[in-house]
Amino acid sequence: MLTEIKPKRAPSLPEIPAAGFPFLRPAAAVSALLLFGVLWEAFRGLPTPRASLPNLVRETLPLSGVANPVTAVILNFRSYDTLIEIAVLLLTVIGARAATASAGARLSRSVPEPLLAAFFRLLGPLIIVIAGYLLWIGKHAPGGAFQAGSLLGSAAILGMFCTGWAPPAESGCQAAVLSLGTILFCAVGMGTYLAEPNFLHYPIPWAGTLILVIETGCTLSIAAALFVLFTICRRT
Amino acid sequence: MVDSPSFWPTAFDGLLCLMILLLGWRVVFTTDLFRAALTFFVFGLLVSLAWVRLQAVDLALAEAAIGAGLTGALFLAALSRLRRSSMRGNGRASAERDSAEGESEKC
Amino acid sequence: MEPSDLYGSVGIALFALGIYGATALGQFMRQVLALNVAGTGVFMFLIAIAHRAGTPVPDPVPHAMVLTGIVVAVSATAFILVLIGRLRDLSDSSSAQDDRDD
Amino acid sequence: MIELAVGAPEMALVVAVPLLAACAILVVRRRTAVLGMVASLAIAALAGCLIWRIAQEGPQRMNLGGWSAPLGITLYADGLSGWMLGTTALIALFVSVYASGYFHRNEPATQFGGTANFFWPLWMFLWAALNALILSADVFNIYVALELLGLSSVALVALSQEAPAVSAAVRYLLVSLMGSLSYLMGTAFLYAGAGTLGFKELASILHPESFSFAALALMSTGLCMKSALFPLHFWLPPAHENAPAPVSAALSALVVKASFFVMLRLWFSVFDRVVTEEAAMVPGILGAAAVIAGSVQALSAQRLKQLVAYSTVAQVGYLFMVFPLGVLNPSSWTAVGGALYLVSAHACAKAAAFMVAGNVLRAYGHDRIEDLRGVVQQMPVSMFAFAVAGVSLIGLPPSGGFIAKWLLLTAALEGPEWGFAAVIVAGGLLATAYIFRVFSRSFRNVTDLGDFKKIPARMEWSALTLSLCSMLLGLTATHVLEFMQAGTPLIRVAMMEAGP
Repeated sequence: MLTEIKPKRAPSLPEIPAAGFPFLRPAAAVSALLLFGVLWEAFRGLPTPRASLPNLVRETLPLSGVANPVTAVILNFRSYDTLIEIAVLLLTVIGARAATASAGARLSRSVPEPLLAAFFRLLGPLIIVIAGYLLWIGKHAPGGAFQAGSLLGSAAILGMFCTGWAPPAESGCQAAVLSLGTILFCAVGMGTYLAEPNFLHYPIPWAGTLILVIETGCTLSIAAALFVLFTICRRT
Repeated sequence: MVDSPSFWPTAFDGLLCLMILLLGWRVVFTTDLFRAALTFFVFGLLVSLAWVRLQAVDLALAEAAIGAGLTGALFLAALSRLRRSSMRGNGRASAERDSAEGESEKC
Repeated sequence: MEPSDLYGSVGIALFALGIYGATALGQFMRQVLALNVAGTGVFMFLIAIAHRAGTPVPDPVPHAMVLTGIVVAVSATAFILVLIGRLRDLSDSSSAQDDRDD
Repeated sequence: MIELAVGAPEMALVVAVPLLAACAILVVRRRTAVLGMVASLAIAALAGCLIWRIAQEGPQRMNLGGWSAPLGITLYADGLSGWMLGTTALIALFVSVYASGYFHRNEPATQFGGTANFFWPLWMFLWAALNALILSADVFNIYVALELLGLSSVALVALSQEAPAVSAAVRYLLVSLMGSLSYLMGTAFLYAGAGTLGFKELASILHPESFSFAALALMSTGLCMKSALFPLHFWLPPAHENAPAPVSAALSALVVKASFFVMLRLWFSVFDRVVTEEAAMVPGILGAAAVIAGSVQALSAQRLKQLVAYSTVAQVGYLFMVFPLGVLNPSSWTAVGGALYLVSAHACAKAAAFMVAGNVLRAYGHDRIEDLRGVVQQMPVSMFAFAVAGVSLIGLPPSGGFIAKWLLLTAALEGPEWGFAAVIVAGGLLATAYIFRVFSRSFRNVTDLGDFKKIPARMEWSALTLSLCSMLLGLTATHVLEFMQAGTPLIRVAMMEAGP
């Protein structure tokens, strides 16, 4: 394995505080109650809300390229957060892979049921259409890359159970799909330097298109990441 | 009181909050992990219902799909995996329970 | 009582409950479940805040924060579940190794 | 008011380039070490450009997406961020060099062909997260960056796939997630009360109110968990001890400092008007306790890596003394300068120490301190590096550690809190004891030297270079302190000076 050779029977696995500290539970219970009390007091004592930022979002919405304020915040006003978040998702897949790299890559294949498989053959395309619709509608109404991506990911998981379909082995192609969202995001961010002096600064007439491009990439990456994480979680 | 227009919504909110708290409590304090995971799934669905009440439909959608559905599925997958692994583990004669064994108990 | 006050308080309660579980419980899996409960509490609090803003449409900024948070939470949960499963395998095989050596 | 130059492209590139590099390495899947080294050089060069710009033009601000602060996210870089960024780049570059030897495919201990390939993308994610944290001026963006940092650190700890490492990784991840949640709840309270997330806007709105105290407590607790401040440090030694050596070096040198830096920013700028002297005593006293407790545990450590890991717990303690020292003495720059100096000096020294520990482990197959006899004969370069790093950890002149502790000591003696001065001196004595414990064994000459395996030269030389850097820091103190003060409108001291 990877690290240094350790003495057989590793010296002692790190002690957890739960084992060593006899009053842990009562102490934790008292602190949790205290936490609740203090936070509740603070919540009750909140000043009247300032509506300045929501109003600012509403006023700037026409410049963002989309009509759904949440999508505007996620993919335009605070798109940098989303870039890092997509990177987090990719990172957890890589981390999960790295942690199981030396484990046998056996996946207990589900036995395909003919009835379920037929059912999925009907359901599968429908789910893909719905996901595409969610992605598209995100510009105007509730929906968007995250909902569409998670739906696609769940569809893939369902398909795995229904049809006994085995996920493709690790490859450069699979890695490309996983990192598509991050790559597109960074590329668009750096590309906008050509037009504007800021990272991720979409030129206003292009904003809607660029957001849709990024969202499509993110949908695929989110679906792939969630599906791969699930298969690694299930692996024996 | 019952006639006031805000009675039924408020009563619904109160009931929903009570159920969410109760289920959250069960998730934390149930010792059976399978039941805890299932409870977490129902808990997530109720939470997404609460978010619809708070006018956050897209988040309710995401919570139902990701927070409840996918997280619940992940827990169940991980649990069935742990169970399989412990069945293999119990098959062999382990005379002494050393630290590594203690570790696997902790999972 | 406004719904946002009610749900905000529930969010705080879930947060405290989850933090208690994550510190006091002895099993990794239960700690992870408790952390998920705490996370849901934080999200619920944020959505209550958005509702509280007093505008006709809820404030979209906390909504964006929650959407980001949900994805981060599920990926972190999946990762830790993979690690826990791996730990189980490793400790099983290392004690099996010891049995063979003895 | 200081004029801010707008939109230095390097500010976003130091985050985007490592992310793209990680993706490229994942997709190409071949020659990962070469790609990783090229990317490391590029990121370090970008960081260098940004630092040059700060030194020439003053602080930099970038409104990402073209949206200014309440609506969008702002990146901000002043002397302090530049200093952190430079430290990160220096250490990370040498960690890359070291790792290219450690994970080399010709290494006989390399049954890990597959996993070594995972090191480089994860390492790029870690570097991106560090840069993002240092430059961010938005409380929620910091939450996302903290998650990226925590998850990539955990993934790197678990890389070895051995039971102790994976177990440490699970505990680390649990603590890290709990810390992030606590931080996020604090952010929620801040937003609920102030209606904005940007540093500058928050600093002008926040007053001593119940919600700002709640936010301060929640965020600080979360960050202290991630920095392993004393009672919350239990996860650190196992994680840093069982990780592969280059990972331990990066975690101890950089990762714990990043969350400390965020806390420093929050306390001295965002919450500037909220923090009280009583509140500032809490992290200070915990830090003092950490110095003593960490050093004592380092004294009784059985293995070299364990000793170095406990030493980190102690050194993090010094950092947190800056809160009482800075708050009690608001007009003085000394404490903040000392803490930032310690961040860099300790980062160089600790990275070098972990690299040496990794070399010993690789060469002998163990790192039990009792059995280190004769190491100096066989690994003179490594042990010299350890000696130099030890001098800086103890804080003897002319090392960077000396300057840092001298500044902290001066700050402690200026105010009424001389107790902290006593702890600083005691910590130095204890550090002397645990460093010399290693040398009393390793200098012993023996004739039968046991199994010894040669290790790549770059693993020894990168340790030596870093330890010499920690020494060099002691000689350039005046320039460094001047650079750090380059326009710090976010820091309390500068606010006081700029005020009427």
